[in-house]
Amino acid sequence: MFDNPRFANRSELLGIAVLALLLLAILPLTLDVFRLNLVAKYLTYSFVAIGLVLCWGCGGVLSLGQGVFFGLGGYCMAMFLKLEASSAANTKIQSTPGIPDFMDWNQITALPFLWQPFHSLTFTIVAILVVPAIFALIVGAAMFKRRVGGVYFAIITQAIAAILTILIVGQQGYTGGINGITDLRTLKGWDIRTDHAKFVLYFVEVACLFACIFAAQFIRRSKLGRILVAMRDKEDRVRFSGYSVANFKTFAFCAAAVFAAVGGALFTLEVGFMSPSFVGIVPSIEMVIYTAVGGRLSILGAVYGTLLVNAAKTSFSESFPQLWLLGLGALFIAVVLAFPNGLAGIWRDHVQPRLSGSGKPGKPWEAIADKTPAE
Amino acid sequence: MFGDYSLGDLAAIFAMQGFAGLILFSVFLLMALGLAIIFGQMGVINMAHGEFMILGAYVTWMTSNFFQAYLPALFSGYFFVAMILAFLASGALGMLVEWGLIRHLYKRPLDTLLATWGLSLILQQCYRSIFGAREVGVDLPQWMLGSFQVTDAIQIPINGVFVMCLTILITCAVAYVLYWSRWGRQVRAVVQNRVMAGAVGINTERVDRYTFALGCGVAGIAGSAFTMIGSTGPTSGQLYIVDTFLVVVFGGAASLVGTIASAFTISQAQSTLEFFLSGSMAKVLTLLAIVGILMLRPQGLFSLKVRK
Amino acid sequence: MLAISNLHVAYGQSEVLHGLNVAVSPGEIVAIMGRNGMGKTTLMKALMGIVPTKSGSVSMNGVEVTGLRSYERVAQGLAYVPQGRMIFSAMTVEENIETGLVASGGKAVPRDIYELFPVLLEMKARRGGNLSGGQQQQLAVARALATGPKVLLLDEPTEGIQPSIIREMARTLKRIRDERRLSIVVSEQVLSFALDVADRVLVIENGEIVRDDPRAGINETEVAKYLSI
Amino acid sequence: MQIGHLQKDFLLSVEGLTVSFDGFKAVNNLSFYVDEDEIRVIIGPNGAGKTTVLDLICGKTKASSGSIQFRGKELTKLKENQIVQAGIGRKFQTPSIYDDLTVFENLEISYPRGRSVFGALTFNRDKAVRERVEEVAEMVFLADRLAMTADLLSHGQKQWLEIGMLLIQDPDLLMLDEPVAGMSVSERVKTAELLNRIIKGRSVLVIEHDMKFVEDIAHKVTVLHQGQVLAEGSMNAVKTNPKVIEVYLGH
Repeated sequence: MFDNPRFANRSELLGIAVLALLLLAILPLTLDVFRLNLVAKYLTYSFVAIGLVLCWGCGGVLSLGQGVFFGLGGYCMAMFLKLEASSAANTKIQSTPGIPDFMDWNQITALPFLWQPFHSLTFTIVAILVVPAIFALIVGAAMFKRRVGGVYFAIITQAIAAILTILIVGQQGYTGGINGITDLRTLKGWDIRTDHAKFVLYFVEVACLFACIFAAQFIRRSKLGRILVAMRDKEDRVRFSGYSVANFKTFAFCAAAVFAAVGGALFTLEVGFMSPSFVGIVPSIEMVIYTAVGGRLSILGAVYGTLLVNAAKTSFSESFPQLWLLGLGALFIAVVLAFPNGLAGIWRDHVQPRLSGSGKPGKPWEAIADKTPAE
Repeated sequence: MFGDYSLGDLAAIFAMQGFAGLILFSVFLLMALGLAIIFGQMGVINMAHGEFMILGAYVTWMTSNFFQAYLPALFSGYFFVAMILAFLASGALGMLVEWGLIRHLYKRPLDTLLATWGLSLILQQCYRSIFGAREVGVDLPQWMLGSFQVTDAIQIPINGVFVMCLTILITCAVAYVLYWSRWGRQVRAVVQNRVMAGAVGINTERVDRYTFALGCGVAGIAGSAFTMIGSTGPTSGQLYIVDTFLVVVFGGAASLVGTIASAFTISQAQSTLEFFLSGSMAKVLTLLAIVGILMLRPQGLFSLKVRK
Repeated sequence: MLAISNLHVAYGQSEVLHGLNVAVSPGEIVAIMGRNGMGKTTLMKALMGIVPTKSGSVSMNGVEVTGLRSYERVAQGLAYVPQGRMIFSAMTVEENIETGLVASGGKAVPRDIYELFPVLLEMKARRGGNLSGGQQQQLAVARALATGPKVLLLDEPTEGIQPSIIREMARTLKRIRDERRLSIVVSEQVLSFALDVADRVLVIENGEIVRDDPRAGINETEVAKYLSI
Repeated sequence: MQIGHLQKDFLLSVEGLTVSFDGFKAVNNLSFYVDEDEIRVIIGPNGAGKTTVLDLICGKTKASSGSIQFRGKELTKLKENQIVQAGIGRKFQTPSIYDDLTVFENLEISYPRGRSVFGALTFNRDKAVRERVEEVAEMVFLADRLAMTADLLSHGQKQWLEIGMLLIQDPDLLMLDEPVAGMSVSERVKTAELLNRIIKGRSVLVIEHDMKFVEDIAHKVTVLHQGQVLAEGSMNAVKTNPKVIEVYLGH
C-alpha cells in the first residue's frame, strides 16, 4: 500500500488516456484543419495553465505574469523564424537586405547583437527553455528569499508583465513593436503555413503537451510535490522540518515559467506570429482563469479548462460579441465564489461519486482552496 | 544635449516639465487615494478600482451633458455637482460590491483579486453597452480653459492647476476622515484587530462596508477629475490599475504619507526621465526601478513600526 | 446580572468547556482561578462571542446574548479586557479610549476615566504600543469602561505585570466597582491578587468549575493546590 | 573554584540572550545551559517568555543580542532550516501538521533525507523510509491511521503525529511546547508514556504546566519570570524556593 508512489493512480491514468483519445483521435478526425489549428492555439495556453497548477494550485504562489514567460518563449521562436524568413534573397528590396522587415522600416542597418545567435535552431530551442528559467530564477529567488509572497508577489509579477509589454511596444525597431513579429514562413525550409504543416504541428504539439503533463505529474507525485502542498498549508512547519521554503517556491515558479515558454514557442509555430498582446496583464490574468475554471489543483483540469473557456470565447465572440466579456467576468466570479476548485472539483465532488457509486466521498475540495495562504 | 537652448529656454522647459510632473503627481495620488483606503487599510485587492474611477468619469460626462441641455446658465459650475454625484455613484456601487462579493472573500485575498478582475470585465462591458465603445470627453466651462501666462515662455494650464488643487483638497479630506474623525478611528481599530474592535463595540461588518464604499467613492472623484485633462473610454480604467497598485505598495501599504511620497517620487522620476528618453522607455525605467526597490525593500518606503 | 448556564464550548471536535454554570450578582467581583489551559480564556472569549458557543446560554439581566455578535453584546453591557491587553498599538492613547465610545454614544472621553487613570491623561497623545505593560493594562481597562458596561470581564490582568502595580490594580478595580456599581469577572492565576479583589473565588479545572467559595472563610491552601507548581 | 578548570561541554548554551519588541524586553539577558541527555522543563506564568525562548532557539525570532551555542555552533546566525539540520526539532503549541496530506506523507516529509530541491524531486520511497515511517507511526499510536488524511485525526492524535514528525528527524535536542495541552485525561496518560519513551538518548527542552507530568520527567526545572531566570534546580528545590512561591502565590 505504501510502495513507491506510483506515477499516477488508476483514475488519473484513465483521465490521461481519455484526454489522449480526445486529442489524438476524436478531434483530428472530426475537425477540419482550420478548427484543428484553433484547438492547437488553445492548447498552447494549457501549457501555461499546467504550470500554474504547480505553482499556484499546489504551491500557493500566484503569478499574474505568466504572459511574460509565454512571450519569452514565443519571441525566441519568432526571432528564429523571422531570421529564416528574412534571408537576403527574400528581403532584397529593403535598403538593408537580410534583416527583418520591421528593422528596415525603423532605419536599423545591422542585425542587433541580441538577434545574432537566433540564426541557430539549437540555440533557439535552448533559449526557449533557459531564458525564462533564468528570469524566473532571478525574480523568484529575490522575492521568496525575502519572504515576499501572496498578494505582493502577484502585483509585482503583474508589473513585470506591464513593463515587458511597454518595452516591446516601445522598442519597435528591435521587437516589431505593437504588431509583433509577423510574416513567419518556414522552419528549416519547411513551410509552416500549409494545411499539411498545421496538421503535423498539431500532433507535435500534442506530443509536447503530454510530455509536459507527464513532467508536471512526476513533479506533483514526487516528494517535492507533497512539500509544495505542505508548504501552502503550513509554511512554518516545512521550514522547521529542515527545508528551505524559498528554494521550493522558486523551483515551482521556474517550472511554471518553462512550461509557459514551451507553450509560447509552440504558439508562434502554430499561429505564425507573436505579438505583445500575448504578454501583458490581460492575457496573463486570462491564463490564471483557465486554470481556475479547470481546477487549480488538477493538471488535466487545466487542459480542459483552457479548451472550454477558449472554445466558449470563440463561439460567443463570433455570435454575441457584447456578451462575451459579461460572460467571462461572471465566470470568474462564479468560479471563485461557488466553485473554487473548478471543473475538476465539480467532477470529483459531484460526478465521480455518482459514476463509481462506491460512495467513498472525497474530502470536500473547498476546504483545500480556502487554505491558499494569504501572505 | 542642452546646446541648442538658451538659458532662458532651459529654465522655462524645466519649469514646464516640473509642472507636468506635478500634474502627473496629482493624477497618481488621486488614483491611489481610494486604493490606499481599500488595499492599504482593508487589505482588499480591488482590480476593478480603475472601473470605479471610470464610473465617476462617465457620471461627470452625463452631468455635463445634462447641464448643457437643460441648465446652460449654470454650466460653469456643473463640475462641482458632477463630483458629488460621481462620489455617490461609485460609493453606492462599491457598497453593493462589498455586500455581494468582497465580504465573502476577506480570508482569501488572492481569490478577491480574481473575482474583482471578473467584476472589472463586467463593468467594462456595461460601459461599452451603455456609453458606446468610443472615448468621450467633456466640455470644460469657459473659466477652466486657457492658461496662466507666468512669463513669456512659461504657461500653466488652468485645468491642470484645478486638478492639483482638487487633489490637495481630497487628500486633506481623506486624511481627516481616516485620522481625525470618529469613523476613521473605527476603521483603524478594525484594521488593526478585527476581533478586539468587535469586542469594544464596533460593528465591524458595517465599518467594512462603508470603508470599501468610501474608497470606491474617492475613486469616483478621481475619475471625475480626470475628465478635466483627458477623455474617457470603457477600458481606460485598466490602464491605471498597475500604476495605482504600485504607488500604494511602493509607499508602504498602510501609510497615507507613504502613498503621497511614493506618488510624488514616481511621478517626478517619470516626468524627468521623459525629458531625456522616449515616453515608453521612461515608463519602463520607472517601473523597473520600483519593482527593483520593492524586491529589496518589500515593505515599501514608509512602513509603520508597531509592536504586534 | 450575568448568568451562564450549562455552557459548552468546543474548538472543532475537542470540547474545552463542559457545561459551566455561573451566576454573577450586581456589584459582585468574581475571580475565576485555574492554571493555563484549563479554559479561563476560552470562557471569556465565549462570553464575548469571539468563540462560538456549542450549547448552553449566557444572559445579561435576563436578556439572552448567546446568539449575538460581539458588538451587540457590548451594547448589552458586557465589556472585555483580553489577555495580552490587545490595545490598538498604532493608535494614540486617547484614540484607543475613544473606540469604546462607539457603543456608549459619547463624544469625548469622560473625565472620570482620566481621573481613575491619571497617567493616561498625561500620555494621551502617545501611541498605545509605546506604553509599558502596566500602562497598557490601564488603557485596556479605560477602553472597556468607555463602553459604559454593566459587567466587566478581565482575562488575566496581572499577566506580565510587576507585583507593585498588581496591588494597585486590585484597589482600582474595587474603586471602579464601587463608583460605577458594575460587576467584574476576572480570570487569574495569582492567588493573592484574587484574594485582594474578589468577593467570590471559583476554580476551573479541565473545563469545569470545581470550587466556588465566598472570599470570607476561603481555604487558601485548598485553592492554592489547583494553582501551585 | 580552581583556575583553568575544564570547561564543560554543554549541548546547548544560551548566554545573555535578549530580545526586545519595540522596547519591551520579552526575554532579558537570559542564560542557561542544557547537558547532553538532559530533560529540562521550563515553567513560569503566562507572558514570562517561555515560548519566545523556543522561538529564539529554533530561529523563528531573531535575538536582539546574546548567543545560542549548540554543540559549539552559533545558532543566532543560521536560518530555520539550517538549525533543523544541525539537529534541533521543535513542536509547536497548537498541532502544526499538514492537514491535506496523509499521516504517512506527513511523517515521510519529515524524514531527514532529500531536503534539497533536487533531492526532493528524486526522493525514492524505499524500504528504509517505509520501515522508519511505520516504526514511528507505531510509537505514536498511529500505525492503523497511516492512510488517513491528517485533518481527520482527533486533537490528541494530531499532537502525537507532530511528535512523530519530530521523532523521525531524530534530533539531538527536542523542544516541546505544551505537549499535553488540550488533551483528554486518557490521552495525557498515553502521551506521558510516549514522551517518557522518546526522550531517552537525547536532550529535551519542554514547556509544560501539567506539574504531575513535569515531576515525572524533569531532571532540572528552570522557572522563567518576566523574561529572566527566577530559579533553577531540581523540582523539589524549585518548589520550595521563596521567590517562586512569591511569583506564583504572591505572598
